Amino acid sequence: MSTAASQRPNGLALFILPSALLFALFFFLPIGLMAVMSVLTGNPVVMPKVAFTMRHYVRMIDDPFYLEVIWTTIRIGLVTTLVALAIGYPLAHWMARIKSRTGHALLLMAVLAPMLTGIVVRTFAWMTLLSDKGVVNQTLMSLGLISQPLKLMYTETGIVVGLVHIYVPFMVLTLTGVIGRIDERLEQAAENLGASPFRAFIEVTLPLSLPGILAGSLLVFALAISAYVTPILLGGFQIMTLPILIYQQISANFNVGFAAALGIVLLIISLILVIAYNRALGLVSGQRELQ
Amino acid sequence: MQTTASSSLPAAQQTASVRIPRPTRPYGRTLYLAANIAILVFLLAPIAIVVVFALNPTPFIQFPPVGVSLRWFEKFFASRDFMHALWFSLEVAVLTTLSATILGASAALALARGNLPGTRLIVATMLSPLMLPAILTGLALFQTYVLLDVGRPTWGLVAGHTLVTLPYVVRTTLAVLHNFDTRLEEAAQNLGASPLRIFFEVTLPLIKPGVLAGAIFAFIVSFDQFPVSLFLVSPGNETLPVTLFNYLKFDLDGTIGAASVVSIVLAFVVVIGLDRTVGLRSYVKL
Amino acid sequence: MSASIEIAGVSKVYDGGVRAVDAVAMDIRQGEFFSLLGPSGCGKTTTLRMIAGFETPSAGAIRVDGSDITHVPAHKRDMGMVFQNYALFPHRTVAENVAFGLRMRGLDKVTIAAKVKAALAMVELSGMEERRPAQLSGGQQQRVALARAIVIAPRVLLCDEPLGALDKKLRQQMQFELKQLQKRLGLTLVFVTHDQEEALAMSDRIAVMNGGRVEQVGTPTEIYNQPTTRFVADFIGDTNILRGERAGPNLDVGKGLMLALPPSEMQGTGILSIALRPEKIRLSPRGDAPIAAGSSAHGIVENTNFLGGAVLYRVTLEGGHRVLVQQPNAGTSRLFVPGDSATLEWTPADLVVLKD
Amino acid sequence: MMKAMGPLSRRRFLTASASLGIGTIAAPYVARADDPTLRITGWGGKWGDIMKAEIGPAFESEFKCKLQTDSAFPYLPKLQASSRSAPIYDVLHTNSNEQWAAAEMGLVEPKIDPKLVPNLADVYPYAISDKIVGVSIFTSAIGLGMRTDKGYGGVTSWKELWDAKYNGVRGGYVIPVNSLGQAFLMMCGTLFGKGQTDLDAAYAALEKLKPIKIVDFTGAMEKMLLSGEVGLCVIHDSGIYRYDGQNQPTDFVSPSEGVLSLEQVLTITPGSKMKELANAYVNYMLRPEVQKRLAETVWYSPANKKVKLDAKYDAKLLTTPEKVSKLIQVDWKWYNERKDEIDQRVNRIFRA
Repeated sequence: MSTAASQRPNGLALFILPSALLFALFFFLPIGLMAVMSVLTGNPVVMPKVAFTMRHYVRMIDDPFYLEVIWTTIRIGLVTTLVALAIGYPLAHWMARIKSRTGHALLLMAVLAPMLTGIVVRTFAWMTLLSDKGVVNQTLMSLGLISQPLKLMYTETGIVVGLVHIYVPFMVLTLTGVIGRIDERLEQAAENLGASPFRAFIEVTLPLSLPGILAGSLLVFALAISAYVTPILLGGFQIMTLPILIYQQISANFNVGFAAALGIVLLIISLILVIAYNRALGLVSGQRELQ
Repeated sequence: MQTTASSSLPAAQQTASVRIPRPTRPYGRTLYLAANIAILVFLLAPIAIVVVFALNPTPFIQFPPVGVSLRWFEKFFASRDFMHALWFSLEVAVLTTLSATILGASAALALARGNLPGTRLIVATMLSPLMLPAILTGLALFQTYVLLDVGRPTWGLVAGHTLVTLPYVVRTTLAVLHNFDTRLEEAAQNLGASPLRIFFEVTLPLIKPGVLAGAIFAFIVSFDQFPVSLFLVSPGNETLPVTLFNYLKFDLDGTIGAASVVSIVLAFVVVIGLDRTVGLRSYVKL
Repeated sequence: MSASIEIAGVSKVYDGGVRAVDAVAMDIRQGEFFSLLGPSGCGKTTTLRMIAGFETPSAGAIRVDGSDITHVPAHKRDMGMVFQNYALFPHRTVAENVAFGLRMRGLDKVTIAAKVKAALAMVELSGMEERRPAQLSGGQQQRVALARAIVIAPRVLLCDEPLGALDKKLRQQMQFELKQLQKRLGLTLVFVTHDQEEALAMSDRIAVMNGGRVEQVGTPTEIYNQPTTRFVADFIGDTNILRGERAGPNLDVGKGLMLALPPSEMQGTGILSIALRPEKIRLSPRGDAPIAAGSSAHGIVENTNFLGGAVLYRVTLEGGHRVLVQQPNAGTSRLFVPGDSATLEWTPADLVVLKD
Repeated sequence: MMKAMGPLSRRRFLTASASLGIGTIAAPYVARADDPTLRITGWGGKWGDIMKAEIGPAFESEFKCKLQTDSAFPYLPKLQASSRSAPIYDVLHTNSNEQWAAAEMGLVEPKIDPKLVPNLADVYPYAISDKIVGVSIFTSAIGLGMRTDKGYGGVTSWKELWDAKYNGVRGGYVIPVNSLGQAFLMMCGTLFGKGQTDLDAAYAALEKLKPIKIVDFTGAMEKMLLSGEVGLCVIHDSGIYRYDGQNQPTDFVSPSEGVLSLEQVLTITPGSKMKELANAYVNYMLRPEVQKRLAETVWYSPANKKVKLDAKYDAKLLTTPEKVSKLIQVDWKWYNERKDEIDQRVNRIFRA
């Protein structure tokens, strides 16, 4: 029954206004300011004389280092997303299907706990675990499995581990919602038709949860490519990502224009991915909206 | 994730008449549980380390720990700075949660029901604060406040936090609204409820799980927000993560572990409190 | 107090030009059990939703007791409605669900409590007050929905396939109870269904709809016995429809079969369809006696369908026409088996001439 | 309208009042409105503790003002974003290289007027040398930190950091963001090339320093040394001495080639509306008793020649002209002009 066929905005559309105002004042204006600063020789807010320049963008194109940094950022984002999906899915499935309410509550607490630990402290905990004298290496060495400490810190692996840990709750909770809505009887129907539980999962649950997979992946990817505390602390500046470079430019080189240009590039990359995601979501699920 | 072993035997190849009992099933179940428990260990190990760190008497992380002491907790609770930062963080998180929840839920309602043109573009825009390194967002906001000559007020910090938490509320609320049976609203209308009453008596209670899930995320993300706060906090009014980060530059001792343990407990109290007061039920969805 | 409803030339056109309801007109009398019957997509639910006020007609008017309510918002129409799948508020208890409409009317708590108690007693759900809809069976949910709709003493009760989700036994019981209740309360009830048996069993009058239009309005007997259109004849019950050209008092349906037309239809020329209900045909073992032209034929039983109280046979006539024949299972005579030769006889007056 | 909502509305009320309660408790401190406010920056840790507990309040009561200390990093970008005529700080306290960057951008006044800050007359020359913008109120010595329990002993030269036996336990800093790292890079030029500005020699030396564990701030290095994650590292003396009396198996090595100077520099912003008070603050921070208290708290070497530290501190800190002469100052102006180029190069060198 589609009354929605009438395309004119109705009274409820007005409810977007407070958010629109928030975005106008606290997002478009500031980011616009940053975008302007990325093509100027100085800060127009506090300096009287500034001129137009493309030098910040030219610098990025001129030196392959920055392209490598962009690629490293995207690569870390992709790997983090894939790993978060791989370990988030089973947990989300368990959470969605667990019968006991207490069990569910405990799982929920366990999933939320990493988010509550505080980004700085949590990353230090990872340093304790992953450093040469850390828990993992000491355990492995005392078990005689390795003789030299594994290099876990200051590598992309370390960053990915740290990022996955922080962002897996976002993946799990997105997926739990979607998997929870999939009628369990569909899996039973598939099993009844002769599919093994694993096969039923692959044939039924997995495709139906695709919107959740995409939504969760998008979120984790977006968060991972814009993270900087974890990459700094676990990568020790030896792995350079865009946000680290931005941080460095702001806090140590005081070159806000270049930092802004880098930020704009990161935002554009992200938005391209969101649009691609929207397309993909439309293709796989016919679902109309982002969730 | 169940019964990986049997996947190599497509069901169609098995004879339809006789169903062979599957010895693989419990095996698959075990694997499924084992995998999940391994994942939980991964999620919780760093938190265990933080607790060890908080209780370890030496001023640096040591493994294995050399003893148990509450000195870092004492130091944390005795510190006026930490206590003030803790309460200030809570204040900001509560205000952020309120504003992000109200704005986000309204926006989601408008997006799902308002017949707005360009809904996809709006949703994508609303997610975009998540995609910018928050330090740049923080600096951009700071620059804007300088431009507007408003200083660094608490509302400015709350606005920044609202900006980066709003996407979560919009997502969770939209998810529930898309699964909403609009006949329930018609039923209420049929029974004589005015549009306003329908909203408060039917729509709102039913989208509550989504709104609440968004609110919880907003609270957690705001409470743990560091990069956006970095430029927006003002002297004397610093949030806990900023205080911790600055503390860390000079004193990397168990106090930050203690602060973290206190934060976890506090955040759980808030989440459980929300559950008890407004009824989280079992649906936290993002 | 129950009301009458007049639907005057109502149409509903959606954006994109889909004409869901096309110039529907009908008068629903006070205290009447009125069914809208038709296949899915025929416009019956849209019509009901326009009566309820969830849709605004593109043309035409809806009047209740003579006053135009076409543009009155749904929540001011004072009509009870039982939704398909009930639309019970999942976040409220049974009692709260039933009390909802009363609260909207600003009644005091004591009155509400009393009315809720009475309504739940009426639908035999006393003691279930504090349960939530999810804790009830389908039949119980249906009763709650019914109680919620009638507790406000509506002028009209609207039901959108209210029994569709119930199993057969329960469904029959609820049909009976709903009918009883409607009679007892003297409710004007508009009932949407796609189940013709249900419509026939319960209604005072039925409007058969197809493609957004009303095909026929009449009592169940009229609809069954004198369908006026080919669609109605086909949709209501099993029937044999034959098409042919008039040849004097007979109809030539081809393949050598001539049917004697009923006395009232002997005049005229041209092409015509007739309907003949399977139970109006008598089936007997083929004898040697010659058959009466126009009201009997020979054929071979192709298959049988045992219905319990009756048996339905598919018979191929000598010329090749296939007809359905239903015989009561009286238990006295031998049942036919496939391959049996048989003689079919009918009364020309039982032929119903259809409009195309 | 809500009359029938019963317990729900009560619960809502409770939730709402709880959040209001939190808001009240955490209401920002209200400054005494009539007192002028001096806006400064300052470190956290022990420095911040004693500033807040003693030295700040004493200044406030003596000069009838309010000190507002921003201790949230980073300071310079905030100053940079604020209006030149209404800067967010009156006095900027950072390390020397940032002060140079600030001075280049016109964010701070390059020199302190000795007429307005009489105590300037008593500081060691290095504290107001041409390598310094404003005045250095303290300095610490950048040298080597060593574990004493691993049999490393006998380290006397910077060059020993390149010894292969420290592979895996060698520690350094992220050069683009850390003063110690930057100073160390200049040291490399001196050690292996023609002098501080011999960048090519420095790059070559850094290349050979790998594998090295690099961190972005000193606190992290202290912990790595304490936990044994590193055995020999670049560090400032304060980072070792502050654990004095805790029997940690660590020691500071003052290399024979000299120690680098890590200055705590104060400057005044040109747009400050509190110039007088700002100068008074700088002067106050150079007072012998203030210098002594801070130096003994955080193990920084005082800039004021007249300061007499207790023996324990005096033995280790740079408190005599002879000791001070071992300090090597970095030409930050020269460095900052090449910072982008250097960053790019070292980012590549240390890329994993």
